[in-house]
Amino acid sequence: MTKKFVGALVVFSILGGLSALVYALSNNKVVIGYNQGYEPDQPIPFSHKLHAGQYKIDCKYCHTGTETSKHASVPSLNVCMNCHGPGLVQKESDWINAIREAYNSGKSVAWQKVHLLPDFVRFHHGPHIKAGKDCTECHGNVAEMEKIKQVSSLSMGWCVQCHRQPENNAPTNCSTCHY
Amino acid sequence: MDIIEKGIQLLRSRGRKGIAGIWLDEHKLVEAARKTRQAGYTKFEAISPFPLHGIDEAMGIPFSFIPWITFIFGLAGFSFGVWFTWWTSAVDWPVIIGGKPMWSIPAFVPVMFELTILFGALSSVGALIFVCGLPKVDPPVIDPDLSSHKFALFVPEDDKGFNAANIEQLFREMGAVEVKRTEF
Amino acid sequence: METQNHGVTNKYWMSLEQWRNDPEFARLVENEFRSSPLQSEDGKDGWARREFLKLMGASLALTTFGCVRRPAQKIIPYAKKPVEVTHGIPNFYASAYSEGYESIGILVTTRDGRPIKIEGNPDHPGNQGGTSARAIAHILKLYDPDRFTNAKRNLQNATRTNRETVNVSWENVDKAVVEQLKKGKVAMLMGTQISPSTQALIEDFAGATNATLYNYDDLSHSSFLEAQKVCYGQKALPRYRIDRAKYIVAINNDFLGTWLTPTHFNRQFAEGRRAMPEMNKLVVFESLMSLTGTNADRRFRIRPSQSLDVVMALLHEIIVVKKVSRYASDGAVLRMLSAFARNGGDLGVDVTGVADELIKNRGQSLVLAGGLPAETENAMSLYIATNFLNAVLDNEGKTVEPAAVEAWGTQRGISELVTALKNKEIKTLIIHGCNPLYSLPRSAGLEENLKDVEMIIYTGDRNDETGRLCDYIACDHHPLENWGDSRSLDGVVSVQQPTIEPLHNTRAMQDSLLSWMKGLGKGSARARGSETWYDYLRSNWSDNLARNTGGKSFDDYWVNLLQVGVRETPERSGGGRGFVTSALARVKPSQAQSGFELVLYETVGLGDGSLANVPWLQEFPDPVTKIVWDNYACFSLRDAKQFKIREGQNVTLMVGDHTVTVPAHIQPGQADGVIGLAVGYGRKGAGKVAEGVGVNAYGLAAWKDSRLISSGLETKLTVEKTFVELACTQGHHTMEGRQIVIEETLADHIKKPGGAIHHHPDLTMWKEIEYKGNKWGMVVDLNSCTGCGACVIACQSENNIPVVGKKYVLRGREMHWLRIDRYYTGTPEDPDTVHQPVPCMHCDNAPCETVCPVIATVHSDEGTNDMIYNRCVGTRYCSNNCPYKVRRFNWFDYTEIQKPRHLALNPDVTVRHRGVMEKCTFCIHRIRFHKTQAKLEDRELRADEFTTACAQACPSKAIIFGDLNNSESKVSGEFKKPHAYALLGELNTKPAVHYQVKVRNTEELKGESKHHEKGHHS
Amino acid sequence: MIRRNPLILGNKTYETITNDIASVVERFPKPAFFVGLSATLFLLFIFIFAKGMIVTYGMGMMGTSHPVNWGTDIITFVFWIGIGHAGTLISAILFLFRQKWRTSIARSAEAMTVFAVMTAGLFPILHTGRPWLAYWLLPYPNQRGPLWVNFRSPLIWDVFAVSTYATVSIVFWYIGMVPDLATIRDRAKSPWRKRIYGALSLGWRGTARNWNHYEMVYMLLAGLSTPLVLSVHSIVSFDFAVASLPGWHTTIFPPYFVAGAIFSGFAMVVTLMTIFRELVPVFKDYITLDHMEAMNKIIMATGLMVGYAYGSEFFIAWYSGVEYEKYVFLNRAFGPFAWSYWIMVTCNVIIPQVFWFKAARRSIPIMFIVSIFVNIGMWFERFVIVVTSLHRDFLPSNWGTWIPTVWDFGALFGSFGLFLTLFLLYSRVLPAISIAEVKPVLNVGREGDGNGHH
Repeated sequence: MTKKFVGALVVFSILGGLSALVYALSNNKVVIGYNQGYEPDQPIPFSHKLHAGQYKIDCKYCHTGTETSKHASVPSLNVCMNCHGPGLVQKESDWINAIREAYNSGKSVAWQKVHLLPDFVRFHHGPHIKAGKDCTECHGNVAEMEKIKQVSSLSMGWCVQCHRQPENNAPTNCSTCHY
Repeated sequence: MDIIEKGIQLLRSRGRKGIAGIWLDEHKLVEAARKTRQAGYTKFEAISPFPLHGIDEAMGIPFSFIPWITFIFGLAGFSFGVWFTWWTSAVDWPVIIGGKPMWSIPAFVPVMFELTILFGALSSVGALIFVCGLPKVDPPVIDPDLSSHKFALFVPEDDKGFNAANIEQLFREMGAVEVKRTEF
Repeated sequence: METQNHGVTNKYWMSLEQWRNDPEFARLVENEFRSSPLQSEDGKDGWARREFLKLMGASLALTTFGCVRRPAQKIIPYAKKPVEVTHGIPNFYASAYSEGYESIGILVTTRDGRPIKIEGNPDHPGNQGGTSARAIAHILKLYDPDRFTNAKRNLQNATRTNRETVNVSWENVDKAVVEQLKKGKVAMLMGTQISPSTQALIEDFAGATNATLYNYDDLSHSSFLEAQKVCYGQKALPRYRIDRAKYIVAINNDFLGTWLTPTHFNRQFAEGRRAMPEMNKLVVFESLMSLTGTNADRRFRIRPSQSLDVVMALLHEIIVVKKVSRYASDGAVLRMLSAFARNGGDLGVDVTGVADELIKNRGQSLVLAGGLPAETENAMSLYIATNFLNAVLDNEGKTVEPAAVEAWGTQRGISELVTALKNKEIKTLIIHGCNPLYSLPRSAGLEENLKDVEMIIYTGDRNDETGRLCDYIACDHHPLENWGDSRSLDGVVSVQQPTIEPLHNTRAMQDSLLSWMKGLGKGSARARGSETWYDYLRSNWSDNLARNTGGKSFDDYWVNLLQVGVRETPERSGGGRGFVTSALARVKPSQAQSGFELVLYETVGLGDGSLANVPWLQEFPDPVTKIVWDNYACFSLRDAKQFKIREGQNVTLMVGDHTVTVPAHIQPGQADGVIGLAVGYGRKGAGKVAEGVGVNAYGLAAWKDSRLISSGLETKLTVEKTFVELACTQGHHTMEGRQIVIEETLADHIKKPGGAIHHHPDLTMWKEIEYKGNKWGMVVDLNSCTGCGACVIACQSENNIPVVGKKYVLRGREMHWLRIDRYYTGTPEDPDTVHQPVPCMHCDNAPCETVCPVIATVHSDEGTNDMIYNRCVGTRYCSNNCPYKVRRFNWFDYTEIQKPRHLALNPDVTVRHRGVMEKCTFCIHRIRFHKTQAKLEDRELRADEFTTACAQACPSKAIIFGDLNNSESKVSGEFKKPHAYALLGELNTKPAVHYQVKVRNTEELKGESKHHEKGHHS
Repeated sequence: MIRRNPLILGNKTYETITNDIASVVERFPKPAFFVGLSATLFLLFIFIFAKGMIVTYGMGMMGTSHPVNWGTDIITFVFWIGIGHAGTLISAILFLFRQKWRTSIARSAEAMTVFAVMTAGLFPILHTGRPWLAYWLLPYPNQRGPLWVNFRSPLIWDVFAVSTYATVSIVFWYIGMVPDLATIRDRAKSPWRKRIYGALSLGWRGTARNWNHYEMVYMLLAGLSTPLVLSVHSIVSFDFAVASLPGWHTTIFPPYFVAGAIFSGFAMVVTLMTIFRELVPVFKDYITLDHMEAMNKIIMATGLMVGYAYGSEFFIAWYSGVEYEKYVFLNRAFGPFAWSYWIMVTCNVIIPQVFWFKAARRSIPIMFIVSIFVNIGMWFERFVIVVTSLHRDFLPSNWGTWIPTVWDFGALFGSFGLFLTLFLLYSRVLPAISIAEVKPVLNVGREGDGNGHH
């Protein structure tokens, strides 16, 4: 009895483990090795929660390339200066002063890249925005984020599952993204 | 370590007590087996270094059922091949390749065929291992030469109407060079 | 900001000038490159090659291992973003490329402030969007790692042997030069300038310093110009209207490959080819096999010393025998011609037929001669006779138009310079735009007389043959970094504008002249009033060159001009010129030669050799021989057989007392008794790429009567026992009777276009896939294609195609996605030639796709055959199964490119990893870009909205690309024409590339296809 | 009834058979073994070094180029796969045909199969540009969509065929060895040897009921292996036959390849067995001249088939009227690689004709030399197919050539190091002749034998 039980247990646990592995590998929500949840410290603790959440500044105010370019692009310092320029918002903060100094001296800020696609993947923000996708669908609720965090896996399967939805009418050619 | 120990326990064979006769001539053994069977024993075993001609019939061993396993699993392999090539190529992500239809059956035949063979072969071996109770750790050995040039019959004690004296006598009559009480 | 799509409006490229109006601009530009890849902190360019500037002109840095994730990258945005730069979107600038007398309008694609590609400017009436291989490739000279990054001083020994080269600041250069200039006795040795403003500035400078101007070109047209002066009284290059000529005779003249302005000529010639049923006819008399010769409908092989005899025989036949033209009654002319009554007989060529046809095409014919192979000792006679022949044929004013502007004419020749040097009349010499110590034979005596000059200033960008003898290297900008303008032969003036801040601490030659003038406190009012060369240029335009401002202010005019790149009104003058018959007195018979005659020639790839350090051009298969990375002595088949010369066998050529040892190449179609050798090779000090490639053929040229004689040189030949392997990109040179390039005679073509195509019935097991949206396709018109190879280099530039070097080309590993196959038909001694560009065919039934195990090459639903590099495992099965063998494999890691050449990479095209297959993508990145743009603008893709790099570059418009499903697109019509066929159509691969038959304007074809001689299909 | 020669010489008994075969495993090897092993290990080192360098620096180190994208690696792959076929043929097909003489050579032939397939299997992986990604050829669930494989590609068929073949061959070989391993276990003196062989033998006891199932499974495996072995080389031939390349695109390839595989495989068995007989003299009683002669007959028969295929290819090329086909075959015989074609014809068609003479069939030196020639010839057959077809195909502009480098030779000769090392080790640690199978045929052909007629 015990012997059979142990035997059955072994067999079932092997089968179960295999199925779990297959599920894990094929399910696009459970991902391994895609930096999901990456949340690095930035050189300047810019708070999206404050800017996008509390002050409700539109994403595209700073990320200007979103509708036109492949790159949404991180704003240059002159965009910061639109509000934080001399005599404007937050004169006394150390960080703001640091930005102002950098701007005046023409130095750039080296931000940590959070959302990183491999070089062989061509992603264009424009059509996605055009198709009415909200920024949060991929980037998560940035308005709640003190620090930017990679919410989605950005794996190929993650891209494809959305492209496959018939209502999105999106191409699934290999050359849609790889060329 | 515990698990390994348990695993070894699982694979350890539990010997049955019984009586064994040893022959040097396989033809005599086959005759002895026939006699033993005629004496009403059913659970006895013949041990030989190579498969013996006629022993199945002498011992009343039925035709092996393994071909059915092979057939069923071969069929399963084939069906899996059909389904898998169809599902991956035509359903899950159809891609235009060489202007061919998504489910290009002729091109998928080799895969279906190989899966048939693979499933059939592995299932047969699996079945063999299963029915022979393999693998076993240190199975009891009646005589080390039984895998070389000697032949043995073993009647376990729990066989119906086990009578050690009768068996020993039968074995001696049939030309056994040695009869001993042993475990197997 | 006018940064819009390609082909949408004529304002889609922008002008730097627009920013210039912004006072902030200068400051912005200064900062622009602070975070440039050239100056990144750690000196590394990071791992991401696709986007050098991953975000906003940023440099990348790999952070240390053990970080939260790998790979970690940084985003470094601009501190102050220039308003016209949007990361990820290209900017186009209209500019000009000039070389010798050729000026073509170009568009420079820049990404994040880096020029990455040169394309033709469709608004330029001369090249109309086409370019040349060299124009495209000269971008790599910008990123040449061997360029000087600073002004240099060569510390010379007494004998002018370079002791040491040191950096010198521009201030010190200026100080030293101005001091020197004050001593007077200044001379300037200038290459030909076709820039009106630079000409003006140079003349200003000469006036200010009392300098003597001397002119020298590495590829000189001086005798040609001299002949023009003799014949017409005007030293100017006429405007040849090849597009109007129905009958073209070229005598040792490679107008399609190298002569004067081949890009324009290619366009015009192709227009004449396409003008059915009145297609033009090209007859070529030549010694070597030139690109023009390969396009000939009829070709005669002559020795260079016979060039004149051919023209004279034609004149004799036309005037004396056929009594055509008014000269038929001119006794002096008849007398002179009687000496040349050598048609047939000892000329070896019967020109009667050509003469008859010329007579028939009077007024719409054209006779051309010129270029290195025509520059025999008696070249002047040839040119005069040719001019006369055009006059006789009434071509003046029709196919030959006079130039509006004389050739830059105030200078003297190099022999005067040598004389002046000998007389110690020169203390300071400024050399610009030429490389005389490379291209002049020693016998010219320049080098030994230079040592007495106190200071030589050279504006080259490296210590090349000339530079090493000079004291100061005042290194000039690359044209892409500099302002300028140029005037093409058809009188079109274009502006050249910088597209990048200078990469290095170089200075425009013109700025140097201006600052020296300032140092001297002399110069014209304009020079004195100009802070920079740019100011000078602008003021010269405002005063002299602006036309049709249309009431606009000059500022507006100027901005518009920079956007278009071309001044709308060309400088032209109509009417014919009167031929001065007395010029005929200077025609002297050529000496017949019996030994070997050496002919130097210019290759389409390297030209005069100034771009020798550009790897693309070194690995550019010569359009005729298909050999790369070498020059070689070309022999005819008969001579090779007679002297037992095999391909690659070294031969020593001796002209006078100069010898050169060079491998031999056996060239079908070459005249017997002639040896051909290309110039442009054998450079010294030109850089790592050019070093050791080939031999300097100029060394064999003769210097006589102040002229470089490059043809008909009497040569002694010694055959060596050693061999050099010549790297030829083509394995076999005939079609083996297969249906590959299909030719038709003009008569057959008019009767039934495509009648020569043998069609095969297609059987298929499958239902064909339907393409509902776009279906990309291409048509290559073999009749228009001249084989110039601009498409090959355009593709290389567009698609980041690596260069592998001679060693691996020998193994067949060149990487060109688009190659041009060249086949000979007929007898090898005197063949016809065809060119066939072969890109990926994007077959609907692609054999490569079927065999790829990992779905790395698949079809998109737009009919393109996609190669997915990141999925490729590298089995190379696809390449084996490709009937066209267009696939290229990354045998090694080709991504390591010497800096800063990597800046020329196109960020839209993935740089391929070692071990993956690659091939033509139909410029899929352009398809994606334009489809995305259309989507963003809520519109459908327009027909012919964009095209591939090859089609765009093609000067003869032989390649048409577009949407086959769009009935408005040009390609959809051409694709289905009866004379369009699929290459290897019998394999039923259903290519998306169709070829249109090559039409030959002859009675019969030299090579008939044996393809269906057995008639087994029908 | 035809009088047969005895299958086993030297008046053996069951006990002496056991002793003869098992003692090879049990005694410490002679110095000669170590000399041989060092030689093969040296070759193996060359293989590892060559392939290591190629993987590190790129496939460009080998002679493959454009348009000859396949070279030594694929040729050698097909060569070794072909070698493998003889083992399965002997163990499975001859088993089904009740050829009792197979028993004494079946084990080693199967071992040869396993090692040859293992060697072969490395080549398609290592010939790729990015071998570290070769696992992408397996259709496993993944996070790319999931993205599957192209089941239309013959290379995927190869993956399935070769891996199935390797699996089934190993299982077949191993199952056949289980009773013998039990024999060695039972004879073992040292506890470690007992433990190791005990584990390897799976605790086999040799009861009649087990033998009953065992024989059934053995027959089933033989029955499954037979179509499998035919399919494997057919599928390998599809790599070529399915392509559109002239010289590859032929329907005759499957039977032609199978015949060639058997041909080369038997040649390799003969090569190995002639050496084996000399190294272990007692095996001469088991692997007799009769065995060798039977194999030589098969070599000759398959050699004739291969020769027929060569001829028919030419005929079809001419008869088809396809200009590309015609050219390819003329080019094979008279083009720049004609030498390889004539090496192939000489080695595969002409030399085996000596086996028409009985004396030659029974002469160990002659058969050894012939078998070596056949091996060389069969390598060149694949060379001819791969290289000469590729180097001149449809468009003459693409024509090119193939120039081997030192790394090609390293990969080719090194692969023998892998194969021979494995085979040498096998010959000392596993019973090289099937003890349990030889015993039932002990009396075949013996005087006064009553059981030999089965």
